[in-house]
Order: sequence, then structure tokens, then C-alpha cells
Amino acid sequence: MADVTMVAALNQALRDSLRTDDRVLVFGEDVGRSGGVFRVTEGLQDEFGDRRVFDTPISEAAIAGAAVGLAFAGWRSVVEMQFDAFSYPALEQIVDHVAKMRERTRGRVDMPITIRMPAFGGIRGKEHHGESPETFFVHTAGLKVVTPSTPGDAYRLMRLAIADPDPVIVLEPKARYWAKADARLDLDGPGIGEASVVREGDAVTIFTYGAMVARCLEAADALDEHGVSVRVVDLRSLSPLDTETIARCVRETGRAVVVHEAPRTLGLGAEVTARIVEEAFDFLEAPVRRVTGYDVPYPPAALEHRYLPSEDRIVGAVREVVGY
Amino acid sequence: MADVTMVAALNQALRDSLRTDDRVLVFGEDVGRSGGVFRVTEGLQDEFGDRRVFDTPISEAAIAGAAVGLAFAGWRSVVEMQFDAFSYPALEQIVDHVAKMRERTRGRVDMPITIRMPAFGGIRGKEHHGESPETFFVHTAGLKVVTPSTPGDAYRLMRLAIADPDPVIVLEPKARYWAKADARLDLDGPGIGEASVVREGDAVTIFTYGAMVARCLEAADALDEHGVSVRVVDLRSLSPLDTETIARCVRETGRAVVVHEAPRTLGLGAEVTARIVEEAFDFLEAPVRRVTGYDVPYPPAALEHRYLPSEDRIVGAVREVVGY
Amino acid sequence: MASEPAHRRGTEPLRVLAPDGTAVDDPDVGLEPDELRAMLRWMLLARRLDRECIALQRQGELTVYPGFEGQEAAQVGSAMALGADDFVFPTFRELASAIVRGVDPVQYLAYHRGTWHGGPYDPRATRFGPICIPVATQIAHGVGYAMGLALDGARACSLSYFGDGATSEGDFHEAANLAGVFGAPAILFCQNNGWAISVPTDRQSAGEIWTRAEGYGFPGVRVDGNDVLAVYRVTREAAARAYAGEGPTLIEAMTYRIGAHSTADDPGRYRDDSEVDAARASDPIVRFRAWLESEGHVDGDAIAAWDEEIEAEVLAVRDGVVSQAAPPAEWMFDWTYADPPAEIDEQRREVLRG
Amino acid sequence: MASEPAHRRGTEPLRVLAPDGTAVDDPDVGLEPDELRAMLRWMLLARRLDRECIALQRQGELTVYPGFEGQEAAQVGSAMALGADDFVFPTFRELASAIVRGVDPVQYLAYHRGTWHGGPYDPRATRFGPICIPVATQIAHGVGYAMGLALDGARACSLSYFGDGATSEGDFHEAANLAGVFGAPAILFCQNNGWAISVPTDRQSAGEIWTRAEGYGFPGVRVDGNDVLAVYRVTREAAARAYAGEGPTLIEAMTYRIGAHSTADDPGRYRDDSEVDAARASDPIVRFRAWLESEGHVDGDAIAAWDEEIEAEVLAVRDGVVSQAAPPAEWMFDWTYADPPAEIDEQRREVLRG
Ligand SMILES: Cc1ncc(C[n+]2csc(CCOP(=O)(O)OP(=O)(O)O)c2C)c(N)n1
Ligand SMILES: Cc1ncc(C[n+]2csc(CCOP(=O)(O)OP(=O)(O)O)c2C)c(N)n1
Ligand SMILES: [Mg+2]
Ligand SMILES: [Mg+2]
Repeated sequence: MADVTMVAALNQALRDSLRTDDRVLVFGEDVGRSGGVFRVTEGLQDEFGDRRVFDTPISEAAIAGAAVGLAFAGWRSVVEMQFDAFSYPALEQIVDHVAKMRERTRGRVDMPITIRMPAFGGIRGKEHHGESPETFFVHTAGLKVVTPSTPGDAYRLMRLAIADPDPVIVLEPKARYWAKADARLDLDGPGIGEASVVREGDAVTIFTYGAMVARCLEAADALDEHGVSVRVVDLRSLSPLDTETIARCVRETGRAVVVHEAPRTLGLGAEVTARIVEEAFDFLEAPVRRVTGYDVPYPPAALEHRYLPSEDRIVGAVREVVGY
Repeated sequence: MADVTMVAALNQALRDSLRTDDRVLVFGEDVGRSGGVFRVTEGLQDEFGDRRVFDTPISEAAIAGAAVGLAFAGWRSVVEMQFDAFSYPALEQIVDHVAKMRERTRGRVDMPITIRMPAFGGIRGKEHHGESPETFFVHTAGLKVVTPSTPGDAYRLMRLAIADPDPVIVLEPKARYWAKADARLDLDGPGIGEASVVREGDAVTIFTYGAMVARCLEAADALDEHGVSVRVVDLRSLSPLDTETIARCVRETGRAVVVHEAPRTLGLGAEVTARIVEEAFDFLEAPVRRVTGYDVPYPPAALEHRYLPSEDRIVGAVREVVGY
Repeated sequence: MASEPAHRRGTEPLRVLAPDGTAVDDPDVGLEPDELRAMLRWMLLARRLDRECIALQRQGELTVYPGFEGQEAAQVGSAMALGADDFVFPTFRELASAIVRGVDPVQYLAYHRGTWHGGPYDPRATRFGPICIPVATQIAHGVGYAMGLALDGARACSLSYFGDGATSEGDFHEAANLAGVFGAPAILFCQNNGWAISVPTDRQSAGEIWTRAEGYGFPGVRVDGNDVLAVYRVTREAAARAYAGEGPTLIEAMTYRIGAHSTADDPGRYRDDSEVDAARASDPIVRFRAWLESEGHVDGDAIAAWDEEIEAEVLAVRDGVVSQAAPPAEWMFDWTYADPPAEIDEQRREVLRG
Repeated sequence: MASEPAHRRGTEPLRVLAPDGTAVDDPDVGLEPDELRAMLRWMLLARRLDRECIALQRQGELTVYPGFEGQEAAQVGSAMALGADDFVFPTFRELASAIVRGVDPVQYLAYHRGTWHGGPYDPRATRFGPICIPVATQIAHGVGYAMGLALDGARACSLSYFGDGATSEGDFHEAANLAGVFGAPAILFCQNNGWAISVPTDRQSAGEIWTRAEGYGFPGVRVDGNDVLAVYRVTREAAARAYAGEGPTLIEAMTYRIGAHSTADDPGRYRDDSEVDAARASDPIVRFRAWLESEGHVDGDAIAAWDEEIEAEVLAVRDGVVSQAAPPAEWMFDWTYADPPAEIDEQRREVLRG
């Protein structure tokens, strides 16, 4: 157990994956020589050489496309999209090939590709540096999508993603990159597809992920002082979603709030709500509230705090649902 | 009133828009000389010349990007993406610029851009020719998204889309291109943002759009014979969604089914369900059922009918909801 | 008076045989007489098979089919030039290359039968990638594969096919540039058949495609795509460069799409027949056959014998295709993920309930 | 021993002035002495302003800021070469061009202040497009705008700036090819500053960027980007071609990024200082000033006077920037749509409730 940042945990996960499997490659823009704009890949090129850890031209589509070709040749690519919005130029390759190739070849060609990207907002970044692209990937059959909320989670999920025979999108909550936590960096813990209850409570369940987990926990503590017992679930695996845990928590608490940074319309909260209705309708005692980013472009730094779900907004939604 | 196909209605809408506004341009792959693979733009180049109606190289990103530049120069572009999946290479331009430019320039530069594409499945097409990309566009703030279900609708929505100061994605249900209907080709009727009840009923409401509208109407008739009174709502405007009509219908019928071709997870049905829960929770007497494509890649032609919502599946879901 | 296809103007392509079949350069490309005969036979089989597929589509036995008549030399010549370890990433129009590489045409045609998409055949076993429809996307696959070969130190290369229209896509550019930067053993093989559906090559680009290579730092060559010996030679040389670690090569093979873009297309709406007539005058099969006959490698009897064999082979393919039934519905769910998540199993059950 | 930046190898760029300021070609580019003086003054102002912005960022008054020290000649020379009706589509690094084109630096810096994104200034009034971060996407905007100019028969052109790294994006390629096909009056202006964050140009592409133009069917030219007169001349010629309906031009201006990629970047992790030293030896301001002095157009006193004015101007900008407060929260909702749908109004109210 040591105090580590998420950046350090991710770096260790990449290091251990490169060590344990010599078919693993790490490439993308600025990940080699400089170690990445967030230093997640720092030192990897020194340790594993520039054949396994290398910089590419600024060509997101070709980065994803090359990973597909490398998979045909038996390599496991871990590629970086430098920021959330910069994955958009690669969408055609990701949707048409990365996600579909295994099915198109009837399982003859696996796509063990990991696409990592710093995601979500909260760091006063410029436009296109604070986007929450999960909907694009979660809606795309054939992909798995995970996002860690702690260093320990980050280590484990990255290792599992790289070892997975299917393509996994890893959304790294950049706002939590530098937050330290006491973490065991190993593979024990919930896997891809498993959500977990990170705070017990029986009056309402907040479903969230990424950087919002920490904020929801604060909101839950604040509510506790006013006698509202809030359960918090870190969904963690956005695709596949852990419908069972979602349904169980609603059956047990009867009320739900979903919190995410992405715009509300067709954000993950819509899917979580739909599954709650499908699986736990009879137990639902109040409408599900969505505390999310708004249906407008991600705002400039000066307004970021007014756009992202705040503790106040979360508390307000919980009170509303509990008081329904 | 004349019997026209949707292709003819769309062609007429483009013709009338080109006639009434000399800043309107129509361009894309194969839309000029040949009149488009579905002949939607047939004859336009002959009538308006190859300066206003022209073929482009196979460059979807540049087609969308050029439309942005043309908007700065005061032109209204109507561009075609030859098929649903072929809009993916343009996603970065659409999300980062087409959708955001007005907001980024504080309203100083409008983006009166219409992006049309044959969409959805049902024509035994090859892979990548039967996709339902609406989620990508509906989730993107700054875009409007419409899809007609009849020739009359198609004419009106296309005219309105082209006249709109904001970017509009027009998803043309290719399976209905050749279906004839008695249609008045004019601007009277519900506009962008307005859903409409296309069949009255009081036991349950089916929310659907595009090619599924006709199928849901058939299912509704079949159910009628068994004494189940089904209301059918053509959402038509997928963004903005007509939340008011959705909520009103659920308040009146107490039960709802959503039908679309797109994969279930984060398909539009999720958002419709979430809004129903937010706006009409107390009136909802049964879980909302989603009859949709499955969470797998669009299948080969031979399995298409097993993938798309069938009359049987729709009837089954309605029975389930009504019997709940 | 027949007008030359526009894309034929500009730089003269490399040639071994003139359209009339006379050699204008050393015709010894390193093939034995029986290999040369096999080359012609592949071209004859390919054309006959292509026409059968169009007939099958008309009869409702295939969905939309993209014919390749006129491109037999470009496909057969390039496919024969590759070694057994080389890997091809095709578009949707390389049936001729596929059969030369050993892909079972019946399995291949499952794609157009609509019974499966992607790679109905085994891409690994045949070293022939899945049919690829999103224009130009397969080029990056070929380059990535080649990067993998280099990492393994393998003495092999990849070849990605693409059309003239595909060169307008960003994917062509990014993949070519990537190949140059990493010196990947990749062959970028463009079949310039003059048309991209209804758009002629001179409206697709104002430059010549082969000249793009310089901007990526590797050689580009324009070859007469209807001259099977020339195609064979330049592809062979490109492969030799790749094996020797000298990096990628861009080949622009000038050929012509004699037929429609696909069975769903009507070229009468955008193309002047006189252009097609002019193109027919440089038919790749006529040309190569004339040279083989002048060299005494084949004669009418040999070809008549082949025609009979080919007829039988093609009818066998037809029987195989028409007997292909729809796969079971559960196949939709079987390969999306290595281990399907709960909701997919549930949806699978939903389908089986009917 | 200082090592030349790698991207300086290869084809010699066009030059008017040698690094020491002596003319190696006809220095008369068609500018009057006072225009030449203005040119130097813009470069001096730009550098001083750039350094102030870095200071402002360090003091927490700006968010991440991308400096352009070393690129003053490329930006000032190209911006001055354009006519009033021409339209610029910049990247995120063209503050020098922006002020030359008349953009208010305080409004421009609202972007880096984080109080607004996109075009805080009026792009139409200034004919200077919004700051563009998604690499290479603005090139298609410039080409589309130019197509619009041609349709209007206007005697004007567009100029899109982009970096060496941007040339690896598919968007560069698609836009350039489109410009060629339509003969659009567009200037594609690449500032090759040797680096794309941590990746040197020779790892970005194995070819020379200017040579790509041939593949698109229009002229490409490589110019010394630290030679303001040469930059002015080639841009002027490109604009003249555009006005005359002769189509696009690709300009590769060889310059150097003296500073970090941005205030968030530490070049020490990937770049050898000796390279920077070598680059400083061809400082664009030193070069031009030396020539102007040798011609007797300026002297130390004049420059000393400018320095005082510039100091005052820059301090005024600083005051303007630091006094910029956060905009009201409702601004988030005011311009997404011309007429906002119900849910946006509702969300607007939600925010105002707090
Ligand atoms: C990304 C994408 N855009 C558009 C299409 C539609 N489309 C299919 S084939 C084709 C023309 C391709 O032309 P070319 O590359 O010359 O190949 P050819 O058909 O001549 O063999 C087009 C536009 C597509 N399949 N993919
Ligand atoms: C599509 C996209 N991918 C990646 C990035 C991240 N990024 C910002 S600037 C930059 C380097 C650009 O290099 P260059 O084009 O040479 O311009 P310079 O920074 O040298 O001015 C990168 C990779 C981006 N902004 N957009
Ligand atoms: Mg072609
Ligand atoms: Mg650069």
C-alpha cells in the first residue's frame, strides 16, 4: 500500500503490461520521447525501447487503423488519443473496424486494442479538452468502455483492458490524474462489467463514474449530516453496464439519481434510467433525476464550475428525489 | 394532392429551395452529374448548373468542413453523406465546428448547413449501409436532427432544414424512399421540434420515427382487432425532442413503448424513457419497453429481418406493457 | 471517334506490352511459361466469374455486386507478384485477386449473397483481409500490419488495394504518411479505373496520384494497369524493396472500369459510351493473349480447353452460391465479443423466442 | 557545437535576406520605407506581447498559452501580404497575424483568459476566423470560404495557417485536394517550426511538405520563414495567383519554435538546447532589423522610441486582460441555437436558480 497518483498507477499498469506480454505496444502522439502530455507514459520508451513505445504523426484515424492491422499481425496495441475530442477523427476506424472486426471475421481475428484518452473536464482546459465522449463509444456495439475513479481502479482496469481480447476504451478522468490515494496496485477487485457500491446508504442511490465519484461522495457526506442516507455506486464499466447492481440498488433504496459530466440528452444517465425502469419499475418510488452537463457546448474555463455537476446540484437533486 | 415517392418529394424540396434562395448550394459525392445513388438530387445540376449543384471528391470531412467555410462566406450548404456510416469520417468537423461555431462566435456566424443522408436499414444493403447514427448527432449540442416518415413530411422538413439558421441533420429513411403516398408538397404542418400523433389510441403509446412508423401503424391495426387501442407518435424531430407531446401522451395512455432500429443501448429509446420518467412518472403504469435493434453490429442482409423490430416484436411488447 | 478516358492523359505509365500485344520493353519478368499460362488462365477465369456474378445478381441470387471487368490484369498481376507470406487488404472489388490468392470464391461470395459480411473466408489462413467498404480505411490496416511484420523481422510485406477515388480520403493520406515515417514494408496499390462511381478521376484530383509518393518520402510509380506483365514487374519490385527493408511503394495502375460501379449503378447517366469503347481497345486479356500466342506459349486449342474447364468451375461456384442459405439468427450475437456481456445473451434469447 | 534543426535539411528555401541581413535576392518586394518600418514594428510588438502573455500565464492571469517566439516573420510577413478583403483561418498560435490584421489583442486573449472560446473577437468584422484547436480542421474552412469567394466572383482569397504536424492529418489532405479540384483562391500556409509538441518534423513525415502540392495539382513553395521579406513576397504572389483565378498555393515557411509548445510544456524532456541556440542564430527580427539599418530605413533612436510605445501598448493590453471577468453563466446557453429549444431554456433557468 502506497500513496500514488492516478498518473503513476496508469504508468505502472502500462509498464507491467509491457513487461508481462512482449506483444504489447504503446503508441500515439507524444507518448514516446516526452512521455505524454500528462506524463502517463513517462519512462516507458527508455525501458522498452522505441520499437515498442513510439511517437506517431498527428493522425488519429491512422493510429486506430494501424492498431487494427497490428492486431491482424498478432500485436496488442495500447494507443492514446491525446484528448477526448481528438478521438473524433478516429471514429470511423473505431466504429467500422475496431468494434466490428471480430464479428465480421466470425471470431477469427480478435481486436485486443486499448484506446486510452484523458477525458471529461474540470481542469480549466481549452475547448475540445473537456469533452465527455462516452456516449459515442457506449452506443457502439463491439466496444467495451471503462473509466476509473481511483488510482487502484486505474491500475487494475488498465491491466484488464490491455489483457482483454476485445477492444476497450479507457476514459481517464483527467481531473483526478494528480489526486493521490492509498492504493494497492494489483489485479484484485471488480473487473470490466462490474460496478461497485463505494458508499452504503438506504434512502437513495447515486449512480456515477469518473471524476464525479469523488464529488458525489462529498455530497453524500453532506447529506448524511442532515440525516439522508445516500448510497453511491461507481459504475466504472460504462459498457457493458452492470445492470444487475443498478437494479439491485434501486430495489433496495427505491430512489435514484444519476450524475455525469456529459450533456444530458443521450448521456449515460438516459440508459441507466431506462434500465432502472426495465428492471426495477415496481420498486421505483420517485422519478430518476439526472444531474449532468447541459445540452450546450462545453463552456470556457471561467464557466466550467457552473456547467459541471456541483455538490449543491447533486444535493438538491437527492433532496428532491427523497422528498418526492 | 398527388401520389409521390419520398425521393420525388425530397427532390422537389431541394429544387424549391434552390429556386427560392440563390445562396443555397447542393454538393457531395455523386449528387451532381448522376443525381445521387438514390436519385434524390436528379436533374438539379441540369436546372441550376454545376456551380450550385456539384460533385465533390470522396472527402466527407472536407465536405462538412467546406460547408463551414462557405457559411462564413454567406452560403447555405446542403451536403449529402452518401450513406449513414459514411458520415463518421466527418464527425470531427460536425461536432467541433458545424455544431459549435455559432456558440463559439457568440452568434456572429450562423451555420445554416443541412447534412442529408440516407439512413437506417431495411433494404438488404451491405454492412455500413444500414446504420442508424442518430445517437451521435442527437447527443451533440448545437445540432438539430429530423427524420421524415412520409413524402409530405420529407418535403416540409427538408425545406425547413435548409431555411433553418442552425445546422440540421436530415436522416432519410432509405427503406421508405420508394413508398408512394398522397401528399401535399407544401410547408403546412408540424415543424422542427414537433412530434405528432399519427394514430389515436388510449391504452398505450408507441413512440417511433423513420421507417418504423409504418410498421408500428400496422402493429397498431393488428392490435386493434384484438381490442387494444394503440396510439402512435411519430417523433420526427429527434433533436430537439418534443418532450411536451411525449409527456402528454403518457399522461393520457399511462403506458409506453419506444421503437427504433438503432441498437438499444443509448439508442433514442433511452432518452425518451428518461424524459417520460422525468415528466410523467406518476402516470406511468408499466415499465417502458424498448423494441430496437440489438447491441451487435448491423447484420448481413439475410438476417436483417431478425434484427429490425418486426410487427410481432412490437405487438409482443405492447401486449406485455398493456398486460402489466 | 472514340474519346480517350481523361485519366489516361498525363505521365505515360510503365509498359512491357503495347495494347496490340507487342513487347515494348523486356518481357522477361521472371516467370516460367507455365506461370505465364496460369496468368492468362486466371484472367480468363476472373472475367468469366465476374460475368457470372452479375448474372447471379440479376437473377436475385446475389445482392448488389461490384464488377471488375477491365481490371483483370491489375488484380491478377499484382496478386501473383506477392509471396505466400504477404498479406492483402482489399476493397470490395478484388474478387480476381482473391481467387489468385487462394480464397474460395463461394466463401467470398457469401458476402454478396448477403449471408455474411466482412471476411466470410478466413483472412488469416488465406492472408487476404476482409472485404472493406468504407473507402480507404483498409490502407491503414495494411500499413499497421506491415509495421507489425517489421517488428517481427519477417521477410514479408502487406499490399493494400484502393481506387482512384479513395485517394481523396484523409485515410489514404494518413496511412501513406505513416508508412513513410516508419519505412513500413507496405505496398499501396491504387487501381485507377478512371471513375469513382460517377466522378471521373480528373474531378477527383487535379494532380496525378503516383506523384503523391514524393510528399511521403517513398517512390511512386505509374504503370499500365492493363499490362499484366508490367503490373507484375512493378509489384514484384515493390515487394523486393519491402523485403529488403527499403520501405513502402505507391503503385498507380492505370486501368478502366468497363462496367457499372455496381449492379445498382447505371453509367448511362454520367458516362459516354465512346469512352468505354476506347477503353475496350486496350483490353488486358486480348493484349496478353496476343503476346503469349506470338511467343508460342498458348494457342487456340489450349484456350478452348481452358474455357471448358473454366465453364465447369464457374458453374460449380454458382451451385455453391445459390445453395447458401441464411445463417441461424443467433449468429448475430456469437462473435461481437469474445465473452458476451449479459445483455447480449439476453437479446440472443429474445431473438430465439422469435 | 550547435546542431541545425533537422527540418532545415533538404531543399533550400527561397530567401531575400541572409541570416546576417544582407540581401541575397532583390529586396524590393513592393513595400514603401514606412511600410517596411511598420513591418519591423509589428514584429517587435508581437514578440513583446508574446512574452507578456507568457508572464501573464505564469501569474495565473491566463490559462495555458501557446507562444510563437521565432515565428514573427512568418506571421507578420504573411499577414501584411494579404488584402483587406482576404480572410484568415488561423490555428491557436497566430496572435502576431491577428494583431496585424486588426484583431484587438485584448479580445483575442479572452480565449486564453478562459472567459470565452472560439472567436471572442468578431471574425466577420476582422476577417480573421476563430482560434482553431482541432489540428488541421481549419484548412477546409479556408478552402470552403475560398470556394464561396469564387462563386461570388470576388477578387479575394483565403489563407489558412497550419503547422508541420497538421500536415499529417487527413483534414489537411482532403482540404488541399478539394482546393486543387475546384481551383479555389486559397493559400495553404504551413508554418514549419520544426516541432509538433515533442515530435520533430522528420518524424512527422519522411517527405518535404511543400512537395505535396504537386500531388494536388497546384504550386508549392518552400520559403525561409524567418525572412520576412521572402515570406511577404511568396504570400503576395500566392494571393496574386488567387485573385487572377489561378487557384491555390501551398507555402511551407521554414521557421522555428524557440519556446515551449505551450506554457504547459517542458521542451527539456525531448529537445536539445543546442538546437535552440542554432535557431536563435537566425532570429527573424535581428535579420530584418540589420537590413533595415543597413538601408538606412531605421536607426537605434527610432527603435528605442518604438520600444517605449510598445511597452505602453503591451501594458494597456495587460490591463485589459487582467480586468476581464468571467461572463455571466447564462452565456453558456445564449448562442447554441438561434432560437433555443425548450430544454435549453429550462436548463438555463436551472443554472440561474444556482
Ligand atoms: C467513407 C466512404 N464514403 C463513401 C462511400 C461510398 N462509395 C462506395 S465505392 C465509392 C467510390 C470509390 O471509388 P474508387 O476509390 O475509385 O474505387 P472503385 O469503385 O472505382 O473501385 C464510394 C464513394 C464509401 N463506401 N465509404
Ligand atoms: C485533432 C487533434 N489532435 C491532436 C491535438 C493536440 N495537439 C495540439 S497542438 C499539437 C501539435 C501541432 O503541431 P503543429 O501542427 O506543428 O503546430 P505547432 O504546435 O507547431 O504550431 C497537437 C498534437 C489537437 N489539438 N487536435
Ligand atoms: Mg475508381
Ligand atoms: Mg510545428
